[in-house]
Amino acid sequence: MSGRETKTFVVTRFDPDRDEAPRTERYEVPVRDDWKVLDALNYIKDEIDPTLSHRWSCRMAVCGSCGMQVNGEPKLTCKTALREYGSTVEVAPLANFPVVRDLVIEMEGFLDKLQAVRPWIIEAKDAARREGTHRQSPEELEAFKKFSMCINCMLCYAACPVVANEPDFLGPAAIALGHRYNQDSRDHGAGERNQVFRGEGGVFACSFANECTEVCPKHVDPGYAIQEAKLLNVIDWATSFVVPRGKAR
Amino acid sequence: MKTLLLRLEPVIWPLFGAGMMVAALAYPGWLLVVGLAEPLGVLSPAALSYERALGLAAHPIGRLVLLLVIALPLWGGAHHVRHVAIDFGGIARDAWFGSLCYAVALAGSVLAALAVVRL
Amino acid sequence: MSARARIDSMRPKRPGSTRTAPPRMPDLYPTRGRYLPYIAFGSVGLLLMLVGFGILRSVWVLGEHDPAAWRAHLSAYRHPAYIVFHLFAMLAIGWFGLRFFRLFPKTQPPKIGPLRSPPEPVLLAGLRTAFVIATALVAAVLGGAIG
Amino acid sequence: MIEVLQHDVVVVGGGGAGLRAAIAAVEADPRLSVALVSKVYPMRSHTVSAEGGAAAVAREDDSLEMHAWDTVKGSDFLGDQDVIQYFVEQAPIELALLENWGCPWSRNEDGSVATRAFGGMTTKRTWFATDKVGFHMLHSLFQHSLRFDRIVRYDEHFVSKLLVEGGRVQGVVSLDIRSGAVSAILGRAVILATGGAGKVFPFTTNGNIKTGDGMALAYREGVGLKDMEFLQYHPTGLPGTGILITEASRGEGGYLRNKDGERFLVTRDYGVGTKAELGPRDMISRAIIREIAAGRGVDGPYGQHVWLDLTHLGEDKINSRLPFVRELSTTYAFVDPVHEPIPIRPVAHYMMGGVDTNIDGATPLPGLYAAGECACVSLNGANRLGSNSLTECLVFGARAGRKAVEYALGAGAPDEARARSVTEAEAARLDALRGSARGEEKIPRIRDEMNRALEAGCGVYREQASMALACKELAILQERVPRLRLSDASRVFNTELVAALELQNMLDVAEAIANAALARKESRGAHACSDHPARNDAEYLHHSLVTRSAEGRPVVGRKAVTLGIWEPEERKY
Repeated sequence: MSGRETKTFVVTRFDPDRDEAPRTERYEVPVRDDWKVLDALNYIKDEIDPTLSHRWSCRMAVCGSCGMQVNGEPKLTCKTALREYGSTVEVAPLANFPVVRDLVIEMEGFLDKLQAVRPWIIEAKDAARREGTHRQSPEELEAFKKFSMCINCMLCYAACPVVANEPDFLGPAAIALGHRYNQDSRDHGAGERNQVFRGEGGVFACSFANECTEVCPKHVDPGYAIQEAKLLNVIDWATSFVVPRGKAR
Repeated sequence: MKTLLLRLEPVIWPLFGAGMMVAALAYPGWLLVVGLAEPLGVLSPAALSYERALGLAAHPIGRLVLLLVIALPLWGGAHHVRHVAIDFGGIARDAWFGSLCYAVALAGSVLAALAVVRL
Repeated sequence: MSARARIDSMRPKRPGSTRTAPPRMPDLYPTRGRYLPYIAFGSVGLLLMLVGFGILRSVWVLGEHDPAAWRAHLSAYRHPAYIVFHLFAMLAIGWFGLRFFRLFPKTQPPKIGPLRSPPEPVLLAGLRTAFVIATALVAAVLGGAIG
Repeated sequence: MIEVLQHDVVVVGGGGAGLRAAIAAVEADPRLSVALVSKVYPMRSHTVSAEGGAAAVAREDDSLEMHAWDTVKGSDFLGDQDVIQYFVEQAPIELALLENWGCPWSRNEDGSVATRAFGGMTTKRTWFATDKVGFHMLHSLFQHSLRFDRIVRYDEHFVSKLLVEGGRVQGVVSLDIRSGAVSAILGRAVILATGGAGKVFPFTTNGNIKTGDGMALAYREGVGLKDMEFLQYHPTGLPGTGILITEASRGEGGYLRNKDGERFLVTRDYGVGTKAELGPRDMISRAIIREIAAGRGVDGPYGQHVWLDLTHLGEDKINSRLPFVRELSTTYAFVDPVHEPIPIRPVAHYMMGGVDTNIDGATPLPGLYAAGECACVSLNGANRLGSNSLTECLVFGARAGRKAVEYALGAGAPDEARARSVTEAEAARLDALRGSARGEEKIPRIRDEMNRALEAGCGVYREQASMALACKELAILQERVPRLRLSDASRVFNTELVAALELQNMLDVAEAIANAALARKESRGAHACSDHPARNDAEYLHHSLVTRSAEGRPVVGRKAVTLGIWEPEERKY
């Protein structure tokens, strides 16, 4: 291959059928200059060790399945250029998650939290059957657009200290998604969602380390979403004494 | 206890925010003067003399400012301490430890009110 | 390998169909990388309480209405331990304040009802100038320059 | 012990079409239980990477008839005109529904949904959400589907076989990738929505999961694959990675330039007329290949390419309208489109062909339905217009869902005993395949040879000789597959076993493509033959239909095109 440099990949391996606990293996990989970490993992699978298991699909940082710890930091391996790393690269499964096998983590816990924030448009109780589309100004769209860019890659869960210490914390992505719907001018479910946001492991469990925003590959800024949700929930809680349980937003 | 803490969160969080803001704005100045300048003798002796200090403190605005400057940062500090404890794997004991922190802040706030009233 | 996380971290409601390896803590947690300033920021909370109670004690002594007690109270602060602590507290709380100002705009939604929040850089600059003015004012008042 | 799970309708594939079909099924009859079986979590489906937009009539200066005509003309008159008529009528309804479910469509100042220009479309009718339409559509659909507890999801389950009994479909055999367990998921109707098969090509915009599983499942049960020779090459893909640079970049005013900076689509006649960069995809792809062949291409690490120039659009327009294009070019081509042109070349993108279905999404096999890129309801004929595909997933996903429910309500209960025995046999086959260290063939070797054979045989320009060679090479590869060597014997998350099953699916689809292409001795839409450059309506105005013979060999037949009010005419822009 054209002048390919070799890098050593220290990859965490775990197979419940064989291993009592995770172990690491070293692979020497001839890498191309424009390769990402994922290209190297696929080279290992094809050419060196076909038993390596990892999730990936789109290879263009939009499907969110290839999140892993690269040199200790949660990254999308399809977007992480090997140019930025030295001769040794450590690849491990995402932190804070149970590991199913090799670099594959257990995702069901994340989906439970996603479901809990009711991430769908909740029509007003008396809404007539709608014909055609809502009117929504570019400004109304701007209020939630950033929070709708989440690709569910879970890097924010791997970086969040509260996720590490408080198992029932909803977590950055789920709160950002719930907040996305609360801020959508077409939605009327803020009252329902705020009950969840003020419940066990809700928005106030967040101690604002802002790591989620630092590691988010899609600039969703979940840290901002959670603080916004906190303030709006304080207002919603306060107004709930003044205004009987009516329009919550 | 946990549910009580949960229900109080929407009250505690604004206090926490206000406490940080007040501390950030007021404490450096206070520490500079009372903690450093005065003990090192840099100030003119009259600055923190008993008469002047009492005059400033006993003034209605002085009383209110002192109450806020003492009480709010206590709540800010309590919330921070509670969360650092959780960060070090303390979620299991958070029910009582968190309550203890806020109890201390509450006690401090009550004492502050008394202190300001008896000036 | 980083430290082991809680065994039930990100555990699903319905247990998975195969044995899983326990979760690991984020590698740099808690005292490396960006986690260190986060933990330090939280720990300054203890300082806030200590200084808060310190001010309370000063006001309490003032409330004794006994000039001698007040003078003794002030002179006690001349002890080197106090001076070192107060110096450290001032620097720590100053750093704490500046970091808090960077986080504060994040709590402002674009609009609260009719009110529109100022853009982040403007808010940040405003907070920093407020910090300088407030510190100067407090120092001036306590130091005898004003009032 | 084989687990048998009972449902009324089984949807295979969790992308745009699959999710829409599942939602339509539970909305059609809330008593029904719908199984959504997908080999990846639904939000990873390849719908997520669609960028450009979804077409539907929205403006006053537009009409259903114009949208229909554009589609018929774009399809080079091979699209069934009754299907196209139904499609254009339903399109605005479906996109409005998606808007009600929360899809963040980009907006005009007055709050109405904005539309933009797209290749081959006479007016602006492509709804968009900046340049991540597929992503927003998929997530809106997935999040909307979370509210229905009647939709039971089987995530990361790989369907390896259809259960066919008494001449009708009664469920699927599914491998739980997580645990390695094989189970039967029964249903009185099955809807295939597994997407296209781009990975049969070496250089494709498609993700790793696009291996034509649904097409192969149907093909192996005797269902024909229609119009498989029509493979759309998207003009603008990044060399090396094959990542798609959306056509919207040209819709927003981007230019294509050769090595001398010349806008060859304007200065030379490539049949796109005044439309230039906004001509249909097949014509622009051919124009680029001919520019490169004429020596006016640019050399790069991955072969020749041309330039897509956005520098004159300005940073603000790029950031507001094409943020994802900027992110992709800087991350994967190491080029910032605001300041430098992007290297691009034609890349295998979309399959017009697929499982043969009628307007209801029903295949000739009772109880089996298909929708989306996996199906060929024949909306797109010989060439699809950009932004029709996402809308097709919604329109025909919904229709397949409703029609499958109608059929399921009338159909008898599945034969559980038969299903159990067939599933046990399939489980044994998979167990034998897992970690079968006996053979000597390696998956990546066969995959690379398949890719090379198809690239040479069925590229942008094709010849009888190159297509015949591809057919022969693929037939040999089919014989080598049983001697595959698998070294991962673990039951848990065995991605090597999944890759082996996907390889078999890809080979079946690849053979169908090559043989169908060989049989069509004319040039039409995306199928361009240098030795048969003219379109021959007299002999070839029909669909191709590839079915599997008893010995497992592809047999190419025909199927009539449903013409309508428009007579075939020369396709000029």
